Amino acid sequence: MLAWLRRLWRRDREFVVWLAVLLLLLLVVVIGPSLLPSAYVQSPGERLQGPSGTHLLGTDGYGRDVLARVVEAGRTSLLIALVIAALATVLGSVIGLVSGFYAKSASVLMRAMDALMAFPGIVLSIALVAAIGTGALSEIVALSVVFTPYMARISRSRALHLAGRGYVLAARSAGVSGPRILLTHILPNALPTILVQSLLIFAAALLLDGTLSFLGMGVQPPTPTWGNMIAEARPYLSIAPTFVVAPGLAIVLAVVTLNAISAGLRSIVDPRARALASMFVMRRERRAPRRA
Amino acid sequence: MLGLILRRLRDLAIVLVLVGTAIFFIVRVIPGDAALAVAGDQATPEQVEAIREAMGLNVPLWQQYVTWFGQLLVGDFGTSTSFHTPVAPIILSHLLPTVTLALAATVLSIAITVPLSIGVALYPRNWLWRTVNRFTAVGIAVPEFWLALLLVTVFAVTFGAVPVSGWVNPFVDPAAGIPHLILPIVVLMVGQISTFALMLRDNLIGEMLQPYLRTARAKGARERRVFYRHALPNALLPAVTVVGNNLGTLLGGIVVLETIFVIPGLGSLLFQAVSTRDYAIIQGATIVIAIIFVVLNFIVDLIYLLLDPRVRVS
Amino acid sequence: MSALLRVTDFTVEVETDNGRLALAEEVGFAVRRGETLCIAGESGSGKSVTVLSIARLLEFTAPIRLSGSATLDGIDLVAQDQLEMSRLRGARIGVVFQEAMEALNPTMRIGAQLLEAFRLHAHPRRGVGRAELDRAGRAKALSLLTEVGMADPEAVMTQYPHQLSGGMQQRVMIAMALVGDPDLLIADEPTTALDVTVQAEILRLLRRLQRQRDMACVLITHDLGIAAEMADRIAVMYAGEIIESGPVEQMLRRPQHPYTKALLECVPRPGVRVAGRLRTIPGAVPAPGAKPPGDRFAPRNALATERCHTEPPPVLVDGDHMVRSWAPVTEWTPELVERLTGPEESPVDAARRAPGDAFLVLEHVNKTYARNARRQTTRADRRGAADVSVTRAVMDLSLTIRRGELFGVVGETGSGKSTLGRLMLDLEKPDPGSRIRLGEIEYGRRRRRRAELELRREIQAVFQDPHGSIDPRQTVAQAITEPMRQLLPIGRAERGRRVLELLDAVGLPATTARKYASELSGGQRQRVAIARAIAATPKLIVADEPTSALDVSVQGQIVNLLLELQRELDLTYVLITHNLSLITSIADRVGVMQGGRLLEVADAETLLRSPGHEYTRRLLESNPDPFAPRP
Amino acid sequence: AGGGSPQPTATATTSDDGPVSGGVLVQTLPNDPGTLDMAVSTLQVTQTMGSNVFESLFALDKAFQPQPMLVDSVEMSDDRTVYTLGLRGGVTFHDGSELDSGDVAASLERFFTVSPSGAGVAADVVSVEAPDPLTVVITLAQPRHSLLGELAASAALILPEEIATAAGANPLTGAQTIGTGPYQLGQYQTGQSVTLERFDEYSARAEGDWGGQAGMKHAYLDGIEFRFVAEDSTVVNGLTTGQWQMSAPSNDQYSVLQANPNITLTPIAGGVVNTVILNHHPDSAFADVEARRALNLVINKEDMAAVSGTAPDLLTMTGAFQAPENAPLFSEAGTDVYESYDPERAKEQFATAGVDTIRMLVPSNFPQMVAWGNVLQQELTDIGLTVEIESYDLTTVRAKATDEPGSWDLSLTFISGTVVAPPLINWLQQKYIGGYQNDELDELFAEYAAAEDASAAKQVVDRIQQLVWDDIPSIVLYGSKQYVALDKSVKGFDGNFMLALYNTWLDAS
Ligand SMILES: Nc1ncnc2c1ncn2[C@@H]1O[C@H](COP(=O)(O)OP(=O)(O)OP(=O)(O)O)[C@@H](O)[C@H]1O
Ligand SMILES: Nc1ncnc2c1ncn2[C@@H]1O[C@H](COP(=O)(O)OP(=O)(O)OP(=O)(O)O)[C@@H](O)[C@H]1O
Ligand SMILES: [Mg+2]
Ligand SMILES: [Mg+2]
Repeated sequence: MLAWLRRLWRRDREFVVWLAVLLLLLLVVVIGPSLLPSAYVQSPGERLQGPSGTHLLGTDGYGRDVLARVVEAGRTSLLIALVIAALATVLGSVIGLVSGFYAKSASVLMRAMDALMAFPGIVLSIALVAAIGTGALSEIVALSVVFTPYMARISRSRALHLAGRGYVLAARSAGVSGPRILLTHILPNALPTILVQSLLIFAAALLLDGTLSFLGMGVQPPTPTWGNMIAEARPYLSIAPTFVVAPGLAIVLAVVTLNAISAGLRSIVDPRARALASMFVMRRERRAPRRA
Repeated sequence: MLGLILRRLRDLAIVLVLVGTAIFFIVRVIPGDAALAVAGDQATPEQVEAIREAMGLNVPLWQQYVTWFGQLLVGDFGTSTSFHTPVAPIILSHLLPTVTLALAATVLSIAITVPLSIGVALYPRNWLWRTVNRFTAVGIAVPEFWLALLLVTVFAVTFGAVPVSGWVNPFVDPAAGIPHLILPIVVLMVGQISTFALMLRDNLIGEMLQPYLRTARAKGARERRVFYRHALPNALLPAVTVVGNNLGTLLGGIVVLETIFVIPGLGSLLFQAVSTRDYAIIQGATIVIAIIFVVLNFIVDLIYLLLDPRVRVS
Repeated sequence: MSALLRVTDFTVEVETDNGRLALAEEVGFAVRRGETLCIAGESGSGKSVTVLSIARLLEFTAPIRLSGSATLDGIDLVAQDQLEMSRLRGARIGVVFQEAMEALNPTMRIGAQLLEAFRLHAHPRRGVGRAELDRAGRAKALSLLTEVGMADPEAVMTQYPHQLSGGMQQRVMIAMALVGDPDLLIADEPTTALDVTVQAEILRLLRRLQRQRDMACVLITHDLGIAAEMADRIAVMYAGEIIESGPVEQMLRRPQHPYTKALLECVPRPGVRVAGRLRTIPGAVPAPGAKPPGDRFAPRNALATERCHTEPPPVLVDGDHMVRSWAPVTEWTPELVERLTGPEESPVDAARRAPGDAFLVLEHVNKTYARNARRQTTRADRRGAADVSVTRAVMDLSLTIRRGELFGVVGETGSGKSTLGRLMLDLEKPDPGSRIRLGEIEYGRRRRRRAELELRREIQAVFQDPHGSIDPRQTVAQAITEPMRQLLPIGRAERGRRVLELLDAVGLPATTARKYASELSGGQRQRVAIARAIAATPKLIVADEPTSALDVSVQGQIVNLLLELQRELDLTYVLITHNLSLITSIADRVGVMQGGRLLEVADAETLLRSPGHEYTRRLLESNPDPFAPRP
Repeated sequence: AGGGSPQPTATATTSDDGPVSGGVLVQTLPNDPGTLDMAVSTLQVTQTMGSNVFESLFALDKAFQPQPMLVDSVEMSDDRTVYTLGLRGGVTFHDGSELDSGDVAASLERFFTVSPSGAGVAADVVSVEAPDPLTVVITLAQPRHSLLGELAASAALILPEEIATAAGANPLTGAQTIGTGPYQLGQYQTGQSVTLERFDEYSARAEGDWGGQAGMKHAYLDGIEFRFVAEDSTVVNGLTTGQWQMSAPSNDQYSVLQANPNITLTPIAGGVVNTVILNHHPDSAFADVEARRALNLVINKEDMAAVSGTAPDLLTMTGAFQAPENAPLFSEAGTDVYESYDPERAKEQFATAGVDTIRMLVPSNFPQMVAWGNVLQQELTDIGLTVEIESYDLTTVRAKATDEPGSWDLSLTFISGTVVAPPLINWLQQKYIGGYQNDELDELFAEYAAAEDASAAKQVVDRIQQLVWDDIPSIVLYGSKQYVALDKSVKGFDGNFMLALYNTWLDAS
């Protein structure tokens, strides 16, 4: 593990740094609430105070500690986005891999995926949430539906590609059944791609969760999410700007981190991407050639 | 080529029918209806029922579906329960702001992204490269609504440089209209530019590794020519499709920004309709958004087809 | 007479994360006008790196450092800046690259690409307007296209690269290299991706042009047959060094370096029937980072002395001939050759393998593909291609494979060889009306899993691509176990034991079992693939180009392994290949395919002596053979 | 094409301090009801717009007493069952037609069928007759003390006869928006804005000192534009940058805006009564009066008020079901119950009532309701109850409450503190989502209707208020006033509870 990390560090410092940031984020979100004041206990007498020693980021409209709420919101938002990413990944990759491997039989599914992709994500999720009601569960359902097609598309093209590889043909000649090939050959080899994509979905879900919560269609207060905190904070933008700025920055940080890790992972998985990243392109022609 | 277009059109039609059906039923599941929405808090169930009947909302669901779909086929989106007029013209009148924003943001973003990415690809690892890379990483991660709030506070409220919100048709009254557009477009552009720049940079660098550039050099072409005449056009070609792929995000962003900036576009129409439970409008607006999305994607693909001989001539 | 291009002490190094790495070292050679130098050697030996660095083309895509000198007509190319080089390239140096499809700009018309080449060096002079220049360029392009053998140059001018066949693309590449009337033509494996018949035409074309224009030509190839046909002089590269160079006659007939000799011996000779084994070189080409200290070839050289292993050998020059060795061999005896490349059993009569009864029977087999179905993953196709026309990959093919024979299938690219293989393996469903039967098992009728497994126990496969043939996420042991688990009624422990047996049988150490594909060389992977194929004790093995991605020296090892296994396990083979020399030297019967049809089936000798079909005759004629008498 | 941000430009040229004519005032409203029809739509936004356009036979003055508006004379028979109303002559509708008794009869007919308050009146009405063009005779089955007040309701608006019949229960469309008010509908851009224009043929009453909605109305403004802006911060930003001149921002903005010298804050007359609605469905926790009392004990009304962000000067900490300014209906009976606060006892009472879970339906449109919900949740959780919150927009809350009547225990609302009769308080009605039914209350309502005069009526009101705090159909949290924020150029606005803009003008200086 340590050796692996060291190797990684030598290969791609930035990636390791982002990994550390993610770990830190998770750590803060997991153990933070037990160190900070309660994110829920209201003290209407201490509403909308600016940053101070006791309340590092001030208090909100109920006199709750904003920092504690940002951390608690991180817990909710990250968890929800994670569950969404997980669901979309599982659903999407099953649909994609199956329809890619049995190329002919499954175009119906992909047509349905196309139809889903014809809605801009936010519009589809608004419609779905409006229909099935607000709350964490509905949001998870709605956003999973939104993101599944993206995963399906990626994993399908991956499966199409893998289905022609020699080892798949060899497995078929060895009498391995279709489902088993999917499980033992296609899935493991598509996994890196799926993982990269699922991290992107994680990040995108975080953003969309922010937007939905902001529009009041996500998780409902008093449970904080970054999005609904910003919505709650809107009226106070001029009085207590930290209240708006903090959760927004948290979203940006989390999304940047996830995207960076996804990109780093991609460059590990796909060496070409790495070659691209480290390419140097145009050279000065009027320079004396380098001699050894 | 023609057959290809026809097949795409057929697929498009299938997708739109699915979209329409889906949205019809999704909308009906939303609790509450137009009668309840207009009656308000003081009304009694009898009164709501009376209004419901007057609005024709107590017809069986399947009957509503059949009627609606039949009308849709002849371009009739039905009648709005809150506007009391046919939906099609309403949607049409709300189309302009949305389309203006989408086009302006896209065109401006491209205009900025292309030279920027060229700079980045030409002189990698210098300050520009680092700045752009950081900007794109953050730009993709910033929630539009949040950025909008901050920019409004800083530029509109504090400095009063631009209006806080609202919409004036910039084609009728540019002097008043354009300032209203500045903030929403800037917010949209942040995301757009980041996405485009990232794609274009990857495309360009990928293209710079292509063997045919070696051929060009072997012919005696200088780097400038190799880059501008060979690598750049070929890198820009597939980037066209990025514009299409990103359209969903863009439209989504516009929908949210319209509510923040009080712009009478499709997005705010949709929100308004959800709160008044105006089914005809919700359905119409969603379908139109889906159509815009699908059709523009189709057009983008078509442009790509036309531009790229690899696909065009086969 | 002084050389046009003189390369001395030319070293190419690349900067890597782990420091500098020499890719080519102390290379030296000279080419005169009107002369062709062939640089031959196995893959990875540094051929491309050397010549592309001479043209100074490599440094755009890799952090390269050069030393030594390469003078073109007195100009030291290594000392020029790229601005100066861009004046030389195209005008004095023309380059033809390997994959023409990739080397041409896909979005520019052929005409535009040729015109560009012209304009880059034809400067408008006083009195000559731009329009006039363009007209001149057009005329030049058209005449060149005609010169390289285009039937309708006007039409070609308006086409895009992907609309042309591979051969035509390569002709365009050549025309483009000639636009500036260069003195030196560099061609990096210009025919590798082409069919032999097309290859022969391109080579003839190159030779003609070179003679007519009195160009100096540096031709890279890994095929000594091509070198034999084209070269005035041959330089053989190994692990970044030129180990021997000299006039073609001497190089082919009296090579002094063991490697040159071994390389020649490895090439199967068409018509010389091998029943025992092919000659091979043990081991594999070392990677740039892992070059042995002394003579680079010493570890694979059975004749190597102690000194060869430890000290770099001297360069011995004798007139036109150069050899880098401690112990050049001037007189090759059969014993020496045998020590170097292994024993070759005496040619046995083809009848040695008595034909058995009918085993695999194909009757009126057809296979039609919807065109483009294969490119489903590309964007354009996802969007639904309208072109519904079909490809008939296999057409009305009837064939009987007999028990115990080695049946070869040859044919050009796209002739349907692989499709036939997949049909035989029941990995693909033939069109209705086709009948395929293996022993008692009818292919189309099997529905149940038991019947399926029954078939799989009989027939197994080895595929071409050594990179794709083993799942990168599986260990070698897992890969080999897979068919056993499915097809053999044996337990875990038994399977584990058998894995080791099989590894031993294919000549791999037991430690290989725990390795992953990425840790193996191409030849080792193919050995694993073979072990997997024989794991479930099949009777018939279909091998689709099992050696075409491998170097000649390794190719022999794999073929020997196949032959050995056939003897031991009593196997029947269907061997698909495009290598005519190879197949005629080992197959009992050969089927020739073209455009989905099976043109003829004959035993190897008959085929060579009196080909029954015009196409077969052309194939045989085009087949490059270093042992054929020089024209 | 949209209207942009027209800077109010006063065109008139009169003196410095007096009213000036001209200019367009832009007022923001949080949402678009889709109609100005105050009969069908009971929403506050509808009233705000409609009150400039429509008039009723009577109107409430600043003391919330009915005064004649379209009528000139009222005669009541001795048994208080026959009212003969003489209409004012020379009143014209916006479409140019003249008001006559036929219009009134048809409009009242519509009022009786569509409006919630009309339905109450209808129960007592025997006939509405129009013996001659300027006389309307209303015959009742029994005396009804609140009749004139009820006829003063905005829902009892008077329309031309054809329109009243044609519209029926449908909300009025733009073309049907024809009233007798000082402003007429210009353009209705659904979802965006509504513009009103001055109605030049408006015939005003002469009484200048009645206040409220009653008496003389003068349209100084050339026009009024209502802009629909949902977002509170946008509303405030627009106000501060002068994009609009009048808005009703959320409570929290009060102190911010107060500090802004360019903005005047005006409390709105009357006020609202903030209430926890209790569900009386058998499946509800609050079907049991013990649980209702327990809930009252656990609610800290001060905290509720604080968390709503309402400025102290706008608060009235009373448990009355109507605002203090609505003197005829304001009663302090039962204050002791309202003021009692004892979580410990509440805990015991909940236990005896066997209640351990409370299901809340919280409308998400109103920040203060969300806030109450949050505080209430905490208070209940603190005494060991489980609280399940569901939060939806108002329409959904209503739909859920009606469609699944047993699925919730409490919800939140605020009601107008200025209704004209106790039966109009929605949470006292059986038909309301809470489904409260109490025979004693029905008798009191009957007594109220039969009351001979104001003081008799007031006594009944006191008894009703007492009953409310004894049986607790719903829990009044506190009373508060709403406020509007006005640009300092807005002059003459009296804070009338409809936010009607006649008698208001824009001062250019
Ligand atoms: N940019 C680079 N960085 C590091 N190693 C390189 C680079 N380019 C080439 N090499 C290595 O240099 C060695 C020689 O490569 P080269 O392409 O010259 O071989 P070749 O003789 O042309 O073989 P082939 O027949 O496969 O074309 C190979 O091992 C290759 O992996
Ligand atoms: N899965 C497929 N879908 C569509 N067309 C196919 C498919 N497989 C093969 N073809 C087409 O069938 C023809 C025969 O292909 P096949 O791969 O059998 O040729 P081959 O003789 O093996 O060629 P090569 O020497 O290049 O391997 C080609 O034109 C090819 O494009
Ligand atoms: Mg090479
Ligand atoms: Mg093949």
